[in-house]
Formats: sequence, structure tokens, C-alpha cells
Amino acid sequence: MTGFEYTILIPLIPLAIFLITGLLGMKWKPAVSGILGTAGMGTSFLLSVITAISYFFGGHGEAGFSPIIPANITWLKLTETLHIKMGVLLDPISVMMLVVITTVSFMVHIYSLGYMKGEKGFARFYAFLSLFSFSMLGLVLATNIFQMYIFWELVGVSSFLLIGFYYEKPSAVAASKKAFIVTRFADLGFLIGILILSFITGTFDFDQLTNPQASVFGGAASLGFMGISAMTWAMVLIFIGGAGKSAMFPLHIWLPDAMEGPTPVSALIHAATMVVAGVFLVARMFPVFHFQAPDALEVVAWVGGFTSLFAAVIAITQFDIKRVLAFSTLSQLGYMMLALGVSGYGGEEGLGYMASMFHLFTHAMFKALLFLGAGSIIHAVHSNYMYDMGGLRKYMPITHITFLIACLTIAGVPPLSGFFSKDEILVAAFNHNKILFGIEYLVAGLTAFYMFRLYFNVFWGKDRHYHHTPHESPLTMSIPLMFLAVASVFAGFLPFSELVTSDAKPFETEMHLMIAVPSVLIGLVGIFFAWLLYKKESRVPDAIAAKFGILYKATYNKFYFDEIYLFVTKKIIFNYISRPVAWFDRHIIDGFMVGIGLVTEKTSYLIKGMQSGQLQHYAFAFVAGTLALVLSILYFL
Amino acid sequence: MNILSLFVVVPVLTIVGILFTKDFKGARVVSAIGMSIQLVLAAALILMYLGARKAGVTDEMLWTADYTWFKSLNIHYAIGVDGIAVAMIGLTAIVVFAGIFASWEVEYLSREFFISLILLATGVFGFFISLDLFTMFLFYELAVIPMYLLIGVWGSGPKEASAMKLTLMLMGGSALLMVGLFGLYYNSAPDGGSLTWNILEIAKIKIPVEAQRFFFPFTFIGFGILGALFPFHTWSPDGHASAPTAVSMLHAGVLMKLGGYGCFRVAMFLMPEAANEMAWIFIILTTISVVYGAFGAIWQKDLKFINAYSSVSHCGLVIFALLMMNQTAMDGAILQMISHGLMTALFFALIGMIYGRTHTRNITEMGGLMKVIPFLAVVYMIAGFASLGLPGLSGFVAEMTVFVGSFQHQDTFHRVVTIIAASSIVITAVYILRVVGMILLGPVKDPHHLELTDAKWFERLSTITLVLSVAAIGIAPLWLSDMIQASLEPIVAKLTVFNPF
Amino acid sequence: MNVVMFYLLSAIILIFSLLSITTRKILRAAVYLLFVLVATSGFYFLLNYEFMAAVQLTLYAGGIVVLIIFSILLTSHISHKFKHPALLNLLMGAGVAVIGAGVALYIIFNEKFTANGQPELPVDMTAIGTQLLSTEKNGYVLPFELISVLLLAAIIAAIVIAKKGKQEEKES
Amino acid sequence: MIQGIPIYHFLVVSTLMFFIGVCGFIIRRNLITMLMAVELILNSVNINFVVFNRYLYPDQLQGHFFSLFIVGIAAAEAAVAIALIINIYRRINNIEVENVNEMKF
Repeated sequence: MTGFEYTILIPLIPLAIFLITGLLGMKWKPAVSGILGTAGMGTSFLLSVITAISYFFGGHGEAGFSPIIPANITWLKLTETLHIKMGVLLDPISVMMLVVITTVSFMVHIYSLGYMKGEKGFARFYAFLSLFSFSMLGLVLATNIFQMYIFWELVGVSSFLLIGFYYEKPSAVAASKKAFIVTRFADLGFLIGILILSFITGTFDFDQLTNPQASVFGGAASLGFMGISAMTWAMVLIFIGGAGKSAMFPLHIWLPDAMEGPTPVSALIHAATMVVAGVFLVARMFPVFHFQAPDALEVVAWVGGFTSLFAAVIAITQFDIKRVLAFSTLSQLGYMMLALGVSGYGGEEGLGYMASMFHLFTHAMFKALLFLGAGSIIHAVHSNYMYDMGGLRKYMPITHITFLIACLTIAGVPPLSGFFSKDEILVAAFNHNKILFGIEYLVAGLTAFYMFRLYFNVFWGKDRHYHHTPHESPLTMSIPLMFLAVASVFAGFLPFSELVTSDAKPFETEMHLMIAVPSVLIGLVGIFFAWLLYKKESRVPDAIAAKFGILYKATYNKFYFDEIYLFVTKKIIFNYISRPVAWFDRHIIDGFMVGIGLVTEKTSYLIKGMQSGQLQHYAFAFVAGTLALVLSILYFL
Repeated sequence: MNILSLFVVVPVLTIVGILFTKDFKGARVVSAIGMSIQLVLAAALILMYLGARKAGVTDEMLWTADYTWFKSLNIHYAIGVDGIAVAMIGLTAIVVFAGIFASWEVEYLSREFFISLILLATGVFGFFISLDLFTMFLFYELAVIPMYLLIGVWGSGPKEASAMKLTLMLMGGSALLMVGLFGLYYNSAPDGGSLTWNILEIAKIKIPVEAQRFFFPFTFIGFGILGALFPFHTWSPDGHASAPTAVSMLHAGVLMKLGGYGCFRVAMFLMPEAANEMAWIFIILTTISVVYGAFGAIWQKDLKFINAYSSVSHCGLVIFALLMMNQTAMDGAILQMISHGLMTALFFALIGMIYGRTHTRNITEMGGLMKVIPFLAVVYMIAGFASLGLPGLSGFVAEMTVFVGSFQHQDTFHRVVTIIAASSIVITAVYILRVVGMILLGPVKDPHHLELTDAKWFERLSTITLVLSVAAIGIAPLWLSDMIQASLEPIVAKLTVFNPF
Repeated sequence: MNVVMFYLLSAIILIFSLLSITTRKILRAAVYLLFVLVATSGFYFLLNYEFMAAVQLTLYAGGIVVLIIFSILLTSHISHKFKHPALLNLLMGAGVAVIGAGVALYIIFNEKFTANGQPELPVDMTAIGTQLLSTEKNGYVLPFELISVLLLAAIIAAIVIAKKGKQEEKES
Repeated sequence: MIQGIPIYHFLVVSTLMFFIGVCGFIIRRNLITMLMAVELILNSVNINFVVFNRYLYPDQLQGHFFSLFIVGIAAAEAAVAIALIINIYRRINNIEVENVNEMKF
């Protein structure tokens, strides 16, 4: 008995609600589904908070927070040693993720009561939300890597379903398809990684894999492929899985398109929870990365660093507010990956790990807030584009203030939570690699700039001609905004370094003024430039854009990555592989089979001439045949 | 009477019952009753089997019985089942049950239709319970031949040509198979003594290796043709495209499994040395099958063609996994057979139902069906998800078992082909989502489609049965997997003795 | 004397056989056939099978040839001359016949025929009659009956086949 | 057994007659002449039977009886054949064998 058995309920409640609403939701009034879903999620939220409190503040031993497995049942036995189990694993990061997921999910449930009101398929929406929550919770609670993979796939599907919620809109359908296939492709990497890992270690269980004194890697050293050790391959492949879900470059293309889904979905899945699954995966496997495959960790760091810069640059040029936020998410995820990549193991060395988790936490809060705020704006204006907005601060005070808080948080203005987490990431990067630090430092400035570009464009500037006067959103929508704003402000004061660390042992952190001060400064510089350019309607941004010409255009078109992918899939896979395969099958292989038939038919047509009806020919054949027989007998006997 | 014989007797009685009915209503009711009894029997059999195993019965085959019916060739009616056969019987019962309801509205010569259908089912059940190679072959032929009539008479499109092609190719397979089986028979007593057709007895002796080398390809390809082994799969698209709904269901769902089942139960189990020697050839062929089928499916426009190619890919995986010759992979292969059987039957049932409404199977002519016929569309999506391996549905369990099992192989070649085969899950996702996106989602393309009606009760019954089965295996696979693994032990033991790795 | 007779008969048989298949007038062919059959009966006389010879004369030479001649009269013009046989047929027939004869003769001359050395059975009518209707050893009642039934069947069949159908009767 | 005449001579005659019959069967176009060729063949066989009987098994009458039956069968065959030929003649007004090819293919 560990006292944590009730945690099983945390994922099971959403599952039950998914099944009930999914099967019966059509028959009820829509509101019933909504309220049921929200209530269920609320329960999960409460349970998670209780779990977190009792786990983190229930004391811990010398060795730090030890993992607790309250439940673990065998789901499928593959070989003698490889069993897929379904269970609940509580350790610092999973408990933290529980809180993140249930909080954001609960907020989104409440928010959607207002946002989705009157939509067709309201019940369906709640069913899918519950399905997603279930899968995501299952993912973070996974006791073994295969369970994680299972829920990983489920998360992908729920994301697919939710992005394609407006299934009558072709663009939404295309986006959902894209999201699923791109992540599926990454999952293939994950799967192969798991296969290699399980082949080497003979186990799926995290408690064996992530044990620093792990003995399961005994045979790993001798194995390799193309000059790279098998473990590095495995971990890089697993990272590809994570990169797919977390939309790391170059698998990032699905995330901006995923904004076709309803905004609460974007907030929940594509900002706060699902996209951090990749980060969570790397964090979960961190000891393996660190001890067995440091090269793979280096890959993680650079991919993260590059993605953060790349996405930040694109975010500057976008006009669709959800896309700006999407690229901002990409950039922030890059931050987290980078932090993991530069981290060491244990104590101060593990600062990056801690910082990554910390940033994950704070980012979930403020990015969900940003998205929900954006949803509120879109709800009011009925447009996604900045140039349709302006001067909204007068009409939507609550949205305005919460959005401002979120922007300040992401820009890293102290003492808001974003400041703390970002600061620690920068410290970790500085200690590890100066180039990566430089990139991140630049990105911090860019982040502040594009967020405030957005902010000023939407809430300041001059009024547009709205179809009807924008109004503040209903209470169901503004309460989550306020809650998340509060969380964003105060989350920074959580003593993360004492709770979530790489080796589960607490350590002390301190402010590094050498880093903190410049980073705040560059944030402020970014905000200043944004103020300069966008506070008032002006021609300057356009002029600057014109000056950069091609560069601007490339950035605006996201460096044509969509086009490249489209080229690869449409042209190469469809036209140059699939079509010839189909043709080959129909004409060559099937042609061969049909050919056998035809040859038989033609031959029979030929030799049927022998059946001429001419009696004498038959007689001749008969006699000649007899003679041949006789002769052969004579010859052979 | 032996419970296994009931599986042959009940369909035969049903056929007799149908002969006494007057119109199509009577025929379908009788068929439904007969096949419901069969389903209940199958469920009872599974429970009894699990019970017997739990009680500690360790015989390789349960409920064996043996009657000689053709003395001079020593042919017996020898029956008995292990966990694998039980699972396959369960699969067959479910698919046939669903098939009857999916063809509830066949009015043209419906008595003859149901008789042929049930005759086919009889053959399949008989095949799975047989332990005597000749009797097995007999049932196999019994299952293949009604197919010709079913496609030729009740099919659509170029049905005569397709039926001819399908039957001829399968008969070609039978011919090869017969050579192989006779080879087995005449080598079944290398040290003198009486020849036998009995699988278990042949398994006890060692067939001379030269004979194995000669007869293994015959037997394996013979069964492989039915299991859509590349490059002998081309009957599948045409045959499926022309076949009526229930026949496609049974054919892809069950009949193709006879091929896979025969491959390991007869070819590999009885000729292990040759199997080990030649496995690499067939592994390459099936790897091609898996990837190639998936790519082939992307380009198709006809729903049934897509599914036929997808079957090629999935059934390729079955034989692929069988050839890996370790317990996990073979377990995966059988799970994949069951899973594919259920979900492809579901697919074909749905395609039939959609075709019955829209009168087209061309995916470019449909769109937005989710709005019009939500029930069918949702079930179609579930089937699609099962096909692309979504956890919680059977496809995932099967595929993962296959991949993990195959990857445990010590040989690099096997691991590399596993990775290649695994890449098919992405391609599968592409074509499934393409279809789902085109026909179910998006705006309604054809205004006539707005007036379509959703599933009727029998269609719901048919599809829900299959969905529940798919989900049941997907959510709780352990009992099935255990049952299969236990039964695989003697087979794997025999195979691995000769395994060079 | 016998020897001379034999060679004479042989010569008749072979010459008229050849003529019978080469002549271009059908009635002549029938007549040549008659000569062949008669000469064959001469063989039987030579071999001391008088009954057999008599049967040959009456049944074959008498019955069948008459039948053939009737049918010729029914179906052909007497003065009609045949076309030459088709070249292909000629080649096929001649080739097969020559090769076949060669093979057969080769075999015959390579075979040592040895008599079983038993004393000769006197062939008189009594012996033939008894054996034909006996069921004992060397009795042929069964084939005899068979032949009689066959003949009956053949007669009926011939009538049925040659009879004009009702339809045709009305027409003609 | 006839003094001075070896069995081979008989056999040569019958063989040649047989193959003349075969040749005639193949080269003649008229059905009736073909029938005659058949008679020649039967006859040659008869000779063989009788000769073998006389030369090799003089104590038995098997060959003799066999030829007897063959004569009977030949009669029956001739009757049926001629009935057929007449019937054919009625239908197609000639009895050229090339024209009797309804049964081809």
C-alpha cells in the first residue's frame, strides 16, 4: 500500500466520461455533456493537486523523491522479459505533469462551455477533450516506455480528432491529416528506438532503464551501426519521436496548421500539454540520454536551439494571431529541449533539466493563457488576423489585462514566472555552450518583440470596422483567463529546484545576475522596439519588410517548408512511388498472371486446330502415335 | 458428439434448413439462427478451452477424435484444436455472423446465396478443426469453390472475369499445395511403417531433408497464394472489388487466414529444416509485400481496391512474422490474422453499406459522409484507426507484437527488414487518412448524398459485433496472446531446433 | 502345289488390295475388294479351316460386299471418277503405311515363332459346333451370345439410323 | 501347317495388307471406300489370327473362333456404318469425308 492508489482514477475519470459522452452524448442536451465533462475534469484536477501536495510535501528520504508505482498490471506479454504493463508511475516529473495537464485541461473545459456554446457537436467536442485528457494523463503516468508509446499514439489521434473538429472545413481536415501523418512519421522513429532499446536491454520499464546504476545496458557497447553506437541510434530515434510531437525542426510543420482546430484545443493540446510530450519524453529518458548516449543529447540541444531561433524569426512576420502563438510555442519548446540538451545529471549539474521542467510548467500556464486570450479575441472579432483588430483594450478589459500579463511573462519580465524559468535555462546554456547561449539570448529578445507586436496590434492601434461591437467574453471564459493569469504571475515562486530535479534530490539555486540582468534588458529592448513600431498605426513595419525583400518573403512563407514537404509527399511519394507501384501491380505483376491465362488460351486456340474434324487426320495421328510408341519401345527395350 | 464436429454439423444443418425455406426472408432468418448458434458455440469453445487449460490439461490438441473414412489412402477425419485453432474458429464465427447480417438484403436468389455462403463457412470451420492433411485440404477446397459462384453470380462489375481469375489463381495454389501434401504423405514414414496424413504424427518424425527442400516451396507457396503472398496477390484486388459484401468480408476476413494458418501449421511445422533454410527468400517477398501493398493502396480510387491492397500489406505482415520463427513474432502473426480478419471484414461490410447507398465506390465522388450517415462514418473511422494501428484497437496489439518479436531476432538481416516493414505503419496512416479525409470529412460533394439514410438495425448489429471484437482484443489482449503463445510452444520448439541463429 | 497356290493367292491379295485403294472408280474398288476377300478365303482353305473359309466367302464376300455395293449404288454415280487424293493425305497415308510396314516386318522377322508342338486338332464341323456352344473349357458360348446380341443391336441401330426421321418424311 | 510355307510369309502378306488398308483409310476421300479399307484391315487381322492358330497352337481353336467373331463384328459394323453413310448422304448429298467435320473443335 502506497496510499496513492486513488491516482488511478485521475486518468480513468476522463476515460469514463469519454465513453459515456461518446456513446450517449448525441441523445442529451449538449450542456449536459459539457457540465459532466467539466465536473469530471474538475475531480481529476482536485485529485492531482492532492497527489502533488502529498507527494511533494509528504517528505522524502535521503535519496530524494523516490518513484512510487501504485498500480501496474501486465497488459501484454511479448517475450519472457518484455512485458507491456499498464500502470501508474509517480515521480517528480509525472506529478508535475499531472498538475499541468489537469489544470490546463480543467480551465479549457470551463472555457469551452462559453467558447463552444451553440456549436454543432458540442458533446463530441467534450468527448474528444476527455479522450485527450485521458491519453495525456496516461502518457505522463506511464510506467514503461511502451505504455508511453501506446498513449503517445492515442494522444496523436485525439489531437487529430480535435484539429479536425470542424470536419466540414477542408483546411481543417487537411491540417488534421498533416498533423497526424507528420507525428506518425516521427512515431515510427520512436517505435524503432524502442525496438532497439528493448533489444539491447530486454526491458521496457522506466525504473530499470532510468536507473543511473542501470545494469541493463551491459551489452550495449559492442553494438553499433554505421559507426555510431546502437544506444545513440536508439536515443536519437526516440528523440525523433519526441521531436515530432513537440514539433521540433524539421518536423514542425504540422503545428501552425493545427491552429485550424478550435482555440481551446490549441490552448490545451498545441500549447500546454501534448506538444510538451516530446520534452517530457526526453526528460523521462534523461538518465539514459546522459549516461548512455551523450551524443544524442547534443543533438537534442542543437535541434532545440535551432528550432527556437527559427520559429522566433518566423513568428515576427505572421499576421494570424494563432499562428504567431504557434510559432512562439515552437520557440519555447525549443528552449525546453535545449535546456535538457545542455543539462548534466545530479545537483547543480542538472540545472538545465530542472530549468526545462520549470519552463515547461510556467509555459503551460502562460501559453494556455495566451491562447485562451486569443480565443476570447477571436470570439469577439470573428477573425484570426491582426489587421482586422485594433484598439480592443477598450472593449475587452479582462482579456486585455490577462493577455498583457501573459505577454510580460513570456518576455521574461521579473518577477513574473517566465523570468525565473527562462533565466535558469539561459544559465544552463551559458555553462554548457556559449554559441547556444548566444542564440537563446537573441531569441529572448525576439520573443519579447513579436509578442508585443501582437499585443500592440491587437489592443492598441486604431479601431477597425467591426461587424458588431466587440464585447467582453462571458464569465465561463474570463474565469479561466484570470485563474491562469494568477498562475502565470506566481508560478515563478515555486521552489522547483527542490522538487523536480534530474536525480530527484533537491538542490539550491541562486540568481545569476550576470545573466539575468542582460536577459531582462534584451526583453525590454524587444518590447521597446515593438512599442516603437506598432503602438501607433505606421508605415514603418511595411517599409522594413520591403527593405528585407526576399528574406521577408521567405520568412513570411515559413521558409517554404510546407512547400518542400508538399513536394516530397505529393510529388515524390504519390507520383513517383505510389503511382508507379500501382501501375506496376496492375500491369506487370497482374499482367504476368493474366498473361499466363492468355498464353494458355492462345495455345489452346492454336492446338485446337488439330481437332479439325477430318477423320483421316485423326487416323493418321492415331497410327503415327502408335508407331512412335512402338518405335520408342523398340529403341529403349 | 464431439464439440468440434458440431462446427461442421451446424452449418450443414443450416444449409438443409435453408433448403426448406420458401423466400429470402426465411432463408436469411434460418441462416442468422444457424450462425448465431455457431457464434455461441465458438464462444463456448473458447471458454471451455481456457477452462481446460486452466485446469491443467496439457495435451497439444484438445477434443481430438479420429475416424477413418478412406481406408486405402489412410485418410482420416481427424480433428482437434489448440489455442490457435480455437482463436481462428472464434474469428470465423464472428465474421460469418456479421457477414450474414451484412447481406440481409440480398434478394436475388437469396437461398442459393446463403447456401453458398454457409458452405464456404463450413469449409473454413472444417479446415481449422482438421488434423488430417487430406481432410484439411478437402475442407480448404470446399471453402474456395463456392467463392466462384458467389462472386460470379452475386458480384458487381466485371464479376465473371474476376471470379475466374480468383478461382484460377487459388486453384493454381491448390495444385501446388496438393503436390506438397502428397509429398508429405509419401514421406511420412521414412523408416518404413504405414504412411499417414495426420499432422501430429508427421510432426513426430523427421521428414528427409531432401524431400523437405523439394516440397516446402510447393506447400508454402500453395498456402501463400491464398495468403496474398507477393507476387501472387493479384487476385485480391479484382476479386474483392467484384465480390458482394459478405463474400469480401469472409474472403478477406477468414479465407485469407487459411493461407497463413496453413503456412505455419503445415508447411513450417512439418518441414522445419527447409523452412529455416528458405525463410530468407520469403521474408524478402513478404517485406516487399508489406511496403508495396501499402504504397499500392495510396494511389487507388476504388474503396475496395484500397482495402484489397491494404490486405496485401497486412497479410504480408502475417507471413513475415511467421517466418521470423520466434514465439513472439508468431504470436504477433496470429494476432495480426485475427485482427486483420476482424477489421478488414468491418471495412468491407462498411464499404458494402456505403456502396449500397451512394452507388459508387470511387472516393473522388464522395465527400462529407460524416454529416449524412454519421453512424457508418464513425464506424468507418474506427476501422481505419484499427487498420493504422491505434492503441486500444486490435491492429496495434498485433503489429507491435510482430515488430517487437521480429526485432528480437539475433540476426541483423531480420532486424533491418523489421524496420522496413515497420515503416508501413506510416504509409498505412497516409492512405487511411486520405480515404477518411476524402469520403467522410469535408463538405458533401454530391447533393444526392444529402438524402442518404443511416444504418439499419441489421447493419448496426453486423458492424457493432465487429467493432466490439476489435476493441475487445485491443483493450485486453493478454488472454488471447497467452492462449496463442502456449499453443505455439511445440511449433516454435520444433522450428528453433534447426534455426541457424 | 500348296506353295504355288499360296504365292498365287498372296499375289492376288496384295495386288487387288492395292488396286482397291487406288482405283478411281468406286464400283471397281468394291469388286477388287471382293477379289481380295475371296483370295483370303483361299488362305483359309490352304490352312485347312474349311468352315472359316466358308464363312469368309458367304458372310464377307457375299454379305458385306453386296451391302457395300448396294450402298454405293444408293449414294454414288457409277461413272463417277474420284478426284485424286489430296497430296497431304497421300503423303501421310503412304508414309505411315511404309514406315508401319517396315516396323512390323522388322518385328516379325526378329521373332522366333515356335509351335507348341501339340498334335493337330482335326477341325471338323462337330468340333466347331460343340466348342461354339459349350460352356466347358475351350467353350465359346459367351462370346457367341455376345456376338448375337451385338448383331441384333447393330441391326436395330442400322434401321434406326438409316430410317428417315418423321420430319424428313413429311418434307420429302 | 502347310509344308514348305513358313509362317513368315503369311505374316508378310497380312502385314502388307494391313498397311495397305491403313493407307487406304487415310488417302481415300469417299466414306465407302474408307469402309472398304477398314474391311481390308480386319481381314488382315483375321489372317493373322488363323495363321497363328494353325502354326503355333494347332491343338486349339482360339484364333479360329476369334476370326469368326471378327467376321461377325465386321458384318455388324458394316451394317451400321453403311446406315450412317446413307444418313450422311441424305443430309449433305455426298459422302466426301472432308465434308463430315461437324465435330471439329
